[in-house]
Amino acid sequence: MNKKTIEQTMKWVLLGTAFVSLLILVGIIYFIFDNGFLAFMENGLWNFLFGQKWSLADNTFGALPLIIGSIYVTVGSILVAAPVSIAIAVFMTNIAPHFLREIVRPCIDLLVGIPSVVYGLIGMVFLVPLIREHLGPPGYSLLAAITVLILMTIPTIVSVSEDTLRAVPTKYKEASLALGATKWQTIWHVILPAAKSGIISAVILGVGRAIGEAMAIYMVIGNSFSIPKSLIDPSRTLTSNIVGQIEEAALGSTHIHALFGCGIILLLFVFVFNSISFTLSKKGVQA
Amino acid sequence: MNKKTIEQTMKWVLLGTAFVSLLILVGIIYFIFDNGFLAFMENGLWNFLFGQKWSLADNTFGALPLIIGSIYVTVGSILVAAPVSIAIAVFMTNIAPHFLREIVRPCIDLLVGIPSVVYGLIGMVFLVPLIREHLGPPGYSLLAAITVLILMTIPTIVSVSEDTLRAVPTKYKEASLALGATKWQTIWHVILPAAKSGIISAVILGVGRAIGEAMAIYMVIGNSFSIPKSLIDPSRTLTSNIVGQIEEAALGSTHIHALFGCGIILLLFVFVFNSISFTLSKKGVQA
Amino acid sequence: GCGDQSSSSNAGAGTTEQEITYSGIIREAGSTSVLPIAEKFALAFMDMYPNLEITYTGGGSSAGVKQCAAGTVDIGAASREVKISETDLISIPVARDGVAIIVNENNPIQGLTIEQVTKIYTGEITNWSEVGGNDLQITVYGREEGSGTRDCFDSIVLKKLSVSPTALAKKSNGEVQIGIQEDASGIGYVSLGYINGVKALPLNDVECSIATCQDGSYPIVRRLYFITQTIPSDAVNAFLNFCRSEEGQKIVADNGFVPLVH
Amino acid sequence: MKTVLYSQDLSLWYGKKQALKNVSLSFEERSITAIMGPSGCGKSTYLRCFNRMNDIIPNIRIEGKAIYGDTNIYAKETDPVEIRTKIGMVFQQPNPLPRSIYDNVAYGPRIAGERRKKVLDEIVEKSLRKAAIWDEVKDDLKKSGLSLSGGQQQRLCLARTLAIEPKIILMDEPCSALDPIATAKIEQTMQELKEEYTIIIVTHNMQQAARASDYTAFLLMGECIEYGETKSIFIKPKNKETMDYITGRFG
Amino acid sequence: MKTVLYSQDLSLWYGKKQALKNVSLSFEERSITAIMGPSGCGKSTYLRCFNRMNDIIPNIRIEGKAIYGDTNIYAKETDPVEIRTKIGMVFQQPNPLPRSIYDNVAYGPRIAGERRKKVLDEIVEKSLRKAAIWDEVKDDLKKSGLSLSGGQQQRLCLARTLAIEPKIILMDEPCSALDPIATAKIEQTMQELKEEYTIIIVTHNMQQAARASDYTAFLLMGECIEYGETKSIFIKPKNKETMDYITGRFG
Ligand SMILES: Nc1ncnc2c1ncn2[C@@H]1O[C@H](COP(=O)(O)OP(=O)(O)OP(=O)(O)O)[C@@H](O)[C@H]1O
Ligand SMILES: Nc1ncnc2c1ncn2[C@@H]1O[C@H](COP(=O)(O)OP(=O)(O)OP(=O)(O)O)[C@@H](O)[C@H]1O
Ligand SMILES: [Mg+2]
Ligand SMILES: [Mg+2]
Repeated sequence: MNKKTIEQTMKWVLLGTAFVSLLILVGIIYFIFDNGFLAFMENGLWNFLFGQKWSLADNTFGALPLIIGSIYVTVGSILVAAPVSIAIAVFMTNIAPHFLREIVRPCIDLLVGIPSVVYGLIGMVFLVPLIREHLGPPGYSLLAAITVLILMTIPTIVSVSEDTLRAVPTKYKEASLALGATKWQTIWHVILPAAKSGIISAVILGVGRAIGEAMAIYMVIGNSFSIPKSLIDPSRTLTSNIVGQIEEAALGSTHIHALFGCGIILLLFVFVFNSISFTLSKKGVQA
Repeated sequence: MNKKTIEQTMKWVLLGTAFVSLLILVGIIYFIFDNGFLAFMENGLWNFLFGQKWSLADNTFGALPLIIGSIYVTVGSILVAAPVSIAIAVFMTNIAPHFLREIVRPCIDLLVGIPSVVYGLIGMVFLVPLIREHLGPPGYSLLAAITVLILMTIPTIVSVSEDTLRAVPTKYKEASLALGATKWQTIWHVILPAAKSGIISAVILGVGRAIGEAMAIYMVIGNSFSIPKSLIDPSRTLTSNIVGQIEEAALGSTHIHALFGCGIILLLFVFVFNSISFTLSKKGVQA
Repeated sequence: GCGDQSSSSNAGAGTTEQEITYSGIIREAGSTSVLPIAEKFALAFMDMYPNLEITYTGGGSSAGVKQCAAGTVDIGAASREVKISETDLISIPVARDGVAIIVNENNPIQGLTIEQVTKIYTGEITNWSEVGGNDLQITVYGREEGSGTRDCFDSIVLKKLSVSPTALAKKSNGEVQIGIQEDASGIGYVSLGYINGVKALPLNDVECSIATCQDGSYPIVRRLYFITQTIPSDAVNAFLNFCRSEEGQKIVADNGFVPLVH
Repeated sequence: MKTVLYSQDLSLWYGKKQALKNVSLSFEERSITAIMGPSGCGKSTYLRCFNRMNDIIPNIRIEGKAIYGDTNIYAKETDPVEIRTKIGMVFQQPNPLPRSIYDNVAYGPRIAGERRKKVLDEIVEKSLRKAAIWDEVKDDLKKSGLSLSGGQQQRLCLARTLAIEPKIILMDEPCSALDPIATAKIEQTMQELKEEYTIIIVTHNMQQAARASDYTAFLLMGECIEYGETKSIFIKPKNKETMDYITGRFG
Repeated sequence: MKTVLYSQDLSLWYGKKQALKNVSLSFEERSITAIMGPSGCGKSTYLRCFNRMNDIIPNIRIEGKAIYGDTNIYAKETDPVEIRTKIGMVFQQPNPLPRSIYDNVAYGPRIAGERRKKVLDEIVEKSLRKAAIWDEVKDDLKKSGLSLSGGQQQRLCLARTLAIEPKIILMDEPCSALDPIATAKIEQTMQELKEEYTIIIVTHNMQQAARASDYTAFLLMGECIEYGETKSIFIKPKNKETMDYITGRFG
């Protein structure tokens, strides 16, 4: 039968697509590890992770300052961006009048599309001088990078969590309100838990953007190899390091392996972060 | 009353947060336009949009090749990435056995976090030589950029659409199946329409990444100023142009205004694309 | 001044060199052409003063100038002099550099004339067979505008002509080198220090080498500069003096660059 | 007897469609009033007006008055939350929250600030007992409320509302998915509750209305066409349509 | 009379909890069988077994046989889609699709390949008429199915199932939210349908079962404890529990 054939074809196309894509994606991970593990071998795992000196001339690659820089930047930005974004999303879905939502939502979608270089650009010509003037030189700093990331990730997190929040069935809301809960209690006890998995996805996406952002950070963080002691110190992240050096790295060199090594560490970050989120979300379901 | 106070405080904090954030975001858009409009003035709108010559030395900035490059790259990648991603998401939510989903989902979340430079790196050391060998030089090409973008955007779109698809109430699925619909008809006629708004958000996010990606594209597209005639021709996008030149641009110069002008065009792209998606989604609801 | 922030010195005027020690960090950023030699300078200088650390990041000549002006680095490296608009900075030549025209090692071409190179870059010649090579489309590798290497190449080779729009633009010497290394159809120009793994072509029958650059027979030569703020710190000053000293210039020669003419 | 709740010329529009037309009804303290009428006549809509659940639905317009005690329910200064703790509601379609049976019932008291485990345990057991579902679920209190059968969900939702001890309980067909025995138990609970509370119940079951209610109102196409003591309505309705409906000849 | 559908030792577990215990029942062609039993005894679960709707629920385990005609419903080679077009179902909780009334009813025929506007129009009207809701919605066919009242939704779902003309119709309390008049109309439709189709109905309404059904089965705690002709069961049940239930003394 014709209908049957279409069904079968669709099934196999879908299966095929999914399978091939997953294969490619596994390939990518393999590729990264394949190149990056050499960095651990060539430098020694300990030296690579805890060495403080990254020098092409010495052929020594210690990524500690980068790792610390990345952690500061990511954690710092997400600690602000996640709650703020969720607040905005809650505001838009549950409090703002309909017409406001109709205006704000397209703005958010627009902001999602602003290229990160543009954020970097703004950071460079506006934020960095501002910081330099008011908080002291050099302006290029952790603070600038974190601020840029916050601005970059908010639209993404808002957009995704707003969708999830809106998908929470009205009947849950009704149930809670009818039992005498205030709007806020309903949001807190019913809507947010029901939207939890989507919100966590949103935050994961946001963190992904934050951890993975390279160019915008590169433009404002100063890229010094020192471990920053305060928010206005310059710093360097794993990604900005890759961006800064990738063009000079020769294929097959210890240098490029070290850069891939940075990639692996980034992946581990993402992995650890995702696992934490996942655990948190499981926990919530019980409570 | 204490409870009342908390309520009130929360309300104002939330309102405040949302308001301040929106203000900042409006500020960003203003900033971009403020700087970018000068580009239209200084070069003449027509010359800026349709000029084919971009030269610092001549102080002439015509963005046509960049615009065309950006369109090709974005449209090309999204035409592949969107359907494939949706296929994968559908597969994961509706067809794959539970245990497979439990494995694949974390992988996808991990891939979401892979920094775009890493994708660029892989493109540069793996994809570009491959294309050069099999399809002819220079390898740096539209095709390479599109492929890299496809790989980059798929995880994002899958992740978000999967969440939305899972949020479709089971009772709709039951209703459709009980009326004699096959799995595929149910997916097509009930699940996808019900998840439409979320899927569109997912695609918007993906397109946002695609339009806005700079570094990864820069590394593989070749960055020539010519208008590409085939998929294996090198090209240059608005973003890769910003990345390539931002470091050389002096504040207040015609050059940096031209770069911001590129930013405006990018924003317009995003805006047009979002509007189309939005219209499409409205249409679907009626049918 | 930029040096005061990051590098401290306990040197007093008039003391002899032996007794002075420098400590802290000197940060450098800028041209990728200068990178190899800057690193060697740094290593040698750090050997002399173990408490001192010198870091270097790439990014291009303009980035070097900009960052130095902003005070994020102590020394900006550039393969061009500071422009008039970039005030308050001084440029100190520390080495010279030849710009080599390179092709893939498998390319049978044995040499080109400057006119041929010009025509290739302006897009007048598009096939290797027109200059005696295989029947193969030429892929032109160039640099982004603002690059010091490109400034030099444009002014000496292209003169007032503009580069063909189909030319690829790269952000660094390394990128051009990697590209040419793998691309049999490519032609590019890089700083002399980047010619491993690729073939540097003789121009007008003159081999591209330190010697030919030194004696002026090879046409594309330029100076490399360290840029500092007008009053550099003592440590930076000492470093700059070291670079320009005979010892320093020996490092230049040993590493594939052209020493300054004294 | 004292009127605790009444509506005066209450009209409601869904978009352009008028669902309630000038409904004026009053409800006596400590009584059970049954609201009857054919499907789609506006019973649920009317009930939802009293605890402002219609606020949630977009494109709705309400005119007229609804008064609880001295409070105008739709006045600007009225806090809907307070209204809802006083006027509880059991929805027509059971809507347990996606959490355990225990947490469903404990939700209301917890929201109101009750934290003591022992007190909560007591409230939960008492409420589930009154809703005639305790025996079925007492061993599975941790099970999700969503995994219950239709009738069990309905009783769970009733229990949940009883747990907040509202002054007035609005019940929208609380026994529609229940067997006669469970129904009888719920009716018994209603009689007990009546000692203290006021109950308004929507029902399609003539016998139930006759058995359990003191007053009956009859709605038709959004209008209240008859109201009176249950006995008299069932014996000799004033209105022809009511008569037809009761004797099964309507429509 | 011919048996068209039967189950043999059908057992079902939700996780570890057994909801059906060796239920063996057979259903005669062109008859109406009522399934009764207290809330939570497994009626819905049992009904859902026949068109494999339980497939969707995770952690479910089924043992025993369910046979339709010559087809083993749970055999590997059986296509559940085919089963579902033959065995239609009206769910306990009305679940209209989020689209217009018209599209809800036309969904089944369209899925089956019917594209002709005129034919669809006819099917929609006929089905809505049979479900006794045509008069209420005929002017609003474009309105969303979700904006209907509870009872209207229930009838819409019934209409939707009638539109695919299944051989067997499983109805899970199709009249629970309906007034007596609408109920009577639905029962009349059932009698008409019986001429051609087989109907299995879950109901809590004793009178309805007595009035409308030919056979009655009685479930208790997942077990079928009595089955027979409706008349004889209602007059003298063999089983004590059935007796108690019917006379309202159970529990
Ligand atoms: N998804 C589920 N997961 C776990 N247990 C369930 C699930 N659905 C139903 N049950 C349990 O299985 C038993 C039978 O449920 P079923 O829905 O078949 O009852 P029913 O006879 O239809 O009751 P009612 O008349 O209340 O609708 C009940 O005890 C119920 O709690
Ligand atoms: N959200 C809505 N949007 C538009 N119209 C609605 C909505 N809800 C209900 N209606 C319409 O308003 C009228 C009254 O609905 P209501 O739910 O109050 O009826 P009801 O008396 O409770 O019926 P039932 O006994 O079937 O539950 C119906 O005609 C219905 O179609
Ligand atoms: Mg109702
Ligand atoms: Mg049931």
